[in-house]
Amino acid sequence: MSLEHLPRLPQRLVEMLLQNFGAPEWLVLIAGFLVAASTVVGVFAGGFALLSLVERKTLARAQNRIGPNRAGWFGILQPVADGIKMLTKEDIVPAKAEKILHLLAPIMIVVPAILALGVIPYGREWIPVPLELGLLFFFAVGAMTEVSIFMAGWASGSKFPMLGAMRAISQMVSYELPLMICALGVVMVSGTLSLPDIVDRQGGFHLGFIPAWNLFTPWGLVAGLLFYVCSIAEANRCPFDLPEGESEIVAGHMTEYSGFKYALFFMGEYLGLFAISGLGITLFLGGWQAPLPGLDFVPTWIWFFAKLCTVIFSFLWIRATFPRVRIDQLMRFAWLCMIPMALLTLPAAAIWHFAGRGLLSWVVTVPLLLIPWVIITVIYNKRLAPTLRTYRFAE
Amino acid sequence: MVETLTPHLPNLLWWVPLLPLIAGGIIALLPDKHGRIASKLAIGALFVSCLIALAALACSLTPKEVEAFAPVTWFTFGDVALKVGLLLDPLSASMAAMVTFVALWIFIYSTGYMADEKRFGRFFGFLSMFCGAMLMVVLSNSLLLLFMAWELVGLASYLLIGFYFEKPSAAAAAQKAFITTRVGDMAFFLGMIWLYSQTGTLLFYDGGNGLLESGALASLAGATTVGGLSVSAAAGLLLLVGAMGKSGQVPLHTWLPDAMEGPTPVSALIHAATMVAAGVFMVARTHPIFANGGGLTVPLTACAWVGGITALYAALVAMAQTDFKRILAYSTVSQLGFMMVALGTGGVAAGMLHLICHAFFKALLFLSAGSVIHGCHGEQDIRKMGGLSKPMRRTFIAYAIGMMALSGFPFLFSGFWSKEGILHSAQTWAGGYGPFLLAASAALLTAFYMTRQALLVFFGEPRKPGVHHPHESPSVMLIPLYVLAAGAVLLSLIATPIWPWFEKWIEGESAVFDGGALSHGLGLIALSLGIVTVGVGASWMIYRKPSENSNAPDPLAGKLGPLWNFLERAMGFDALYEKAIIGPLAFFAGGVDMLERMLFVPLMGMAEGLIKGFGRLTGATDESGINRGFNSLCSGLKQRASSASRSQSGRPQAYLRSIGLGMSVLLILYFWLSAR
Amino acid sequence: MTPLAMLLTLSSLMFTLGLLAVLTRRNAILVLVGIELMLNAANINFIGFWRYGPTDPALTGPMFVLFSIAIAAAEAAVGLAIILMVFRHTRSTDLNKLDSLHG
Amino acid sequence: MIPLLILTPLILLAALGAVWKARPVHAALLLALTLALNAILYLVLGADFIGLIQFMVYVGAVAVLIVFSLLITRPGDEAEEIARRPRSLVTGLACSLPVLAVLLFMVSRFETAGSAATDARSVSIEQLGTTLFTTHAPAVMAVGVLLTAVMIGAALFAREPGKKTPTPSDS
Repeated sequence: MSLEHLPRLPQRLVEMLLQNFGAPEWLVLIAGFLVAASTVVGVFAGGFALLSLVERKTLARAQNRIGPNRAGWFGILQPVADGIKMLTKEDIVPAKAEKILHLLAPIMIVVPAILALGVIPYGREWIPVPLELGLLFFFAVGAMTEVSIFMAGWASGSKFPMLGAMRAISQMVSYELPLMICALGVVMVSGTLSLPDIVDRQGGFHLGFIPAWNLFTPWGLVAGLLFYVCSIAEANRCPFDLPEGESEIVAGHMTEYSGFKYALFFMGEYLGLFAISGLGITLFLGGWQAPLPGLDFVPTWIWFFAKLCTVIFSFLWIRATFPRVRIDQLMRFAWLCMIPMALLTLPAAAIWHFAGRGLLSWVVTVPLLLIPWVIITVIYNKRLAPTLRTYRFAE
Repeated sequence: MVETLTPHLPNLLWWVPLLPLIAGGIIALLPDKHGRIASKLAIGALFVSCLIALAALACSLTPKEVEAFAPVTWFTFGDVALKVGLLLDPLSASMAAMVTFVALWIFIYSTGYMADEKRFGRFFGFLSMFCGAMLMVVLSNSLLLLFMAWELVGLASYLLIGFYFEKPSAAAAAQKAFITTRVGDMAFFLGMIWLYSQTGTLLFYDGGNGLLESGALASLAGATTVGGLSVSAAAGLLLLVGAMGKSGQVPLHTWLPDAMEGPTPVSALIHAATMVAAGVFMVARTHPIFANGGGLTVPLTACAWVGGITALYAALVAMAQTDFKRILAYSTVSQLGFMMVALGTGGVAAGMLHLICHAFFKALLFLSAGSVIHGCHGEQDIRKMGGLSKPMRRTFIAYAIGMMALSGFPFLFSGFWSKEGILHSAQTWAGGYGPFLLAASAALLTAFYMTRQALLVFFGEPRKPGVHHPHESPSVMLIPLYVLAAGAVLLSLIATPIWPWFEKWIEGESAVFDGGALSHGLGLIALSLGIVTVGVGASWMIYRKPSENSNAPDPLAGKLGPLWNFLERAMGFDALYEKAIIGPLAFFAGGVDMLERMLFVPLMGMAEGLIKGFGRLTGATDESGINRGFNSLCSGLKQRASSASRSQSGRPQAYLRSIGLGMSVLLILYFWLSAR
Repeated sequence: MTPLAMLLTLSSLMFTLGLLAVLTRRNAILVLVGIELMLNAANINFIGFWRYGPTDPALTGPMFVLFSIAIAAAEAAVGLAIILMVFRHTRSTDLNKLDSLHG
Repeated sequence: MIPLLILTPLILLAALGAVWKARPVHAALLLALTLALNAILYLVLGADFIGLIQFMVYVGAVAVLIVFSLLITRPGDEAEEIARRPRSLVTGLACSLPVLAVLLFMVSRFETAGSAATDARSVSIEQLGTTLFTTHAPAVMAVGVLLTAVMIGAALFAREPGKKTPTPSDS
């Protein structure tokens, strides 16, 4: 058993153990599944704890601060301290809240994120649930998030959560559209909805050293960039973190939550971030494929997590750099820039698929995407760009 | 060039009618404010189709077999396929060229004439559709396609005559035109169906199987129907009625004089190139059916007599009119009568020659009339004009050419030769002298009333000085006039008996120059000359010195007395229709109305309404009684209705529930019954 | 009870429930909810017949459901847009108050 | 059969709740639940693609849309709804129960006719796509046109009448 199979080790162990004790077949199967699932959940729960620390540290560096440094060595135990604090806090439920929905909402935010994490291929041998319709499944469970956010906002029986939920839903619906359209281009070229297959199609190298990832095609570049922007918005991260813009609506749909439920929301959000980044890596960055030839000795899942770390770090960097946008700018950007460009990647992908992947496709698809890109940029900068706001009574 | 073009004709020819139709469709989608674009689009489309039509004309100059393009199977029911197609023979080629050419200049003229019009674009859309439909009539190789396009022509004419639909008279005129022609169309339709049931085809030429080819004609002649008429004669009569409706023959002519309620270019188009020509053209196209059986067939005789009567009637009426355009309108009716006479007595060629010549000079006359009216700020009464030859010299010259062509001034003008041809064929007709005499007197009167019009409008002194400041029209309106005037003159070159190129071409022969031909018809030419001289001279004698007062009665009015009034009212045709058709209809409608009230009122339990109903029966003329009865009936109805309407709650779910309950009851009933 | 009969019963009951909502709910949006229920009841039938009926290479059952879902989405979008417009005019989505067409 | 036995009552309960709950938001959320359970039913029956699509469209779009409109329109008190309930329920049941009776009658008749293939069946995405774009291609185009029209129409409807889309300087 090589390092490649390391993540499946717990599952194998449990299965072998049970078989030794003469457990029936179905029990072995279910237990194996459970362990495989808990592996994923465990890895990403740990990732969540780590990320919460790394995020604070990174932001602190960007803002010329030190960041958490009290608990443990360089503050390494900060997540543990946070967790203990959250768990021991009083769980406050507002009097006007809908009790059941108020309880259900944070749970229902974590569940789809975990479900979505289950279909992503992390390594050649590490695919928790190899579904034929993996991509569709990912989006289908992702659709549940909106309902749960609404539940959170509405069940709190308060004004800010409601406003935050409405913002969140409109934002997520608007950005889900270009997100799916970008993914469709990949589906068209790969000819499959299965995520492991999509990764397989991105194996190999052009000219011996350029990886054959979807990102390194004209349509894939555009779709990947759009996907990246959309995933920031889907994950409600800065600069699109309007639903919880603390300067305007306290904490959005999480305002009336405290203690462990609040932590669940955070966990759901970070798991969602992992999931959408993982999907982006799978679709455009070649999944677990190595970035250069001759690096095959490294276990594939290490490549995946290296890519994941890079992408997540870029998210942190963006958060530290860009100011928050306004809700009307956000919506206009989605409907007037993202969706048209995303729609254009579809014909480009179709040409790529049917006209072969040679020079002809490049000659056709590059102008097809570049010219509208320039036009949309120019129009956006001229007519639609956010103008300086003047406040009449602010002087 | 002809050789290279010929193979492409079947494809190109479709574009002749389709281009204006498509342009019309596009214009219909344009907002009104884009009128300029619409006019350019319409003129451009028509220009291209004019070019194609002229090319087609060039291709058909060499005498050859009839070329039928029937490639399109329109639809199939059972094993019967209905085909439509186009046809190119001298008849259709000359008509198509004439229609596109004349209409093109009318379009151009319209851009000037309608310049201030708010619905400018819409106007051109209608015009385009009108022209396209007419071209389809002309080029069609199928009686069905012809009929469809024919109806489209009717629709477009309705829209255009009623273009100023805010004006009640225009709206009424449009309806009148539509309904009157509908009478004819009904007969046409019946005739068409009859022909189809007899022969099983509606294509004109179809490689020996067509309607106008020997096989079908023989079967038509063989079958007889009521009164010993052959089917072809009966169907021909029906078609003739259709043509009478479209071409304004007595007694279905009354719409045509009213049709000038539309804008003047429309009148020009209707009277010259499109609408009325359709009827004559249709008779010419189906002439083999009319002439089927040889000799003096019933439909041809009818055609000749109808034409003759129309010619004389309209000429008489035109004498007594005072409206500039109305005179021209009646002259059109009269000239259409001539064409019918020609078709009835002489054959296609003479009639078509007159049709084409007439199209040119009648368009010219109407356009100059428009120019005059435009210059006189909308005045149409010739008694109020006068002395316009000086301020509107250029219009006057154009008008004079058209007027002389229409009156048949000798030698130089096309109208003389074409009319002479008609008189010639009428004179030599085997069916008697009736149509000839009618036509000859109509020709005399034509010269008379046209001279009268010219004298009253352009000579003498202005009779209303200070009121009008006549001005010359812009050149966009004048250039079409001169182009058409040139056509009116030049056409005479191909129509003289010395070199009767046109007639021979239509008949499929080649013409030879024959100076001697003139001498054969010398007597008739002398007669024509005499007719024109007498007509013009008499008019000159009477109207040379028109009265200064615009309200003074016509000099002839005193001499003719009540007869003049009779003529002025167009021999009372409208009044007759009012009494004979509308009266009984109104009476019948009143009866139906009364019946309804009598049945309705007791049903509503209104004893009061019942009494009023009896009161209405006994004192039918008592206006106030009727009114009061009606009011109380209404209020009673309203009361009952408001109590009944309470069930209409306006709530969708209440309706849904009633529907659901009803459904349930029905279902239960159904199962109960089926279970028993 | 065969599975198919069970599905058919389920869809009948669901359809009736949808009908009940359409007939009794006063809020226009909830009427739309009822309509969605009825549509879904029909979809269950299609899937059920496809699953337990004779083999159909044209996949009529799933296809019909697919199109029905697309059309339901369109219907919901337009329906809700109309309701929002009505709401903007009358400040109410209560169907009983929208009776300006009453007699 | 066992999953069916579990799912059927759940679906019915959720649907009943969607119909019965007086508070509109509860009804809408229960509708979402019903539709999600329906999606699971499709998955159980072997129509994976349809199930996931159902989940995506109904739960992700339609239910959210309904909930969103509820938030915008802010329906009033449910006390009145409850007060009026007995009356409307009578007529409602009077209409819907016969329909139910007829439907159930037909179902029972159908069963006596009897036909049940019980072999497991599933539809692959490839098969579905091929059929969709060959046999049903016209329908796909028609739906495409429909959806485009609906998008434009809904945008037009939802726009504030007589008001331009706001530009940033307006705010």
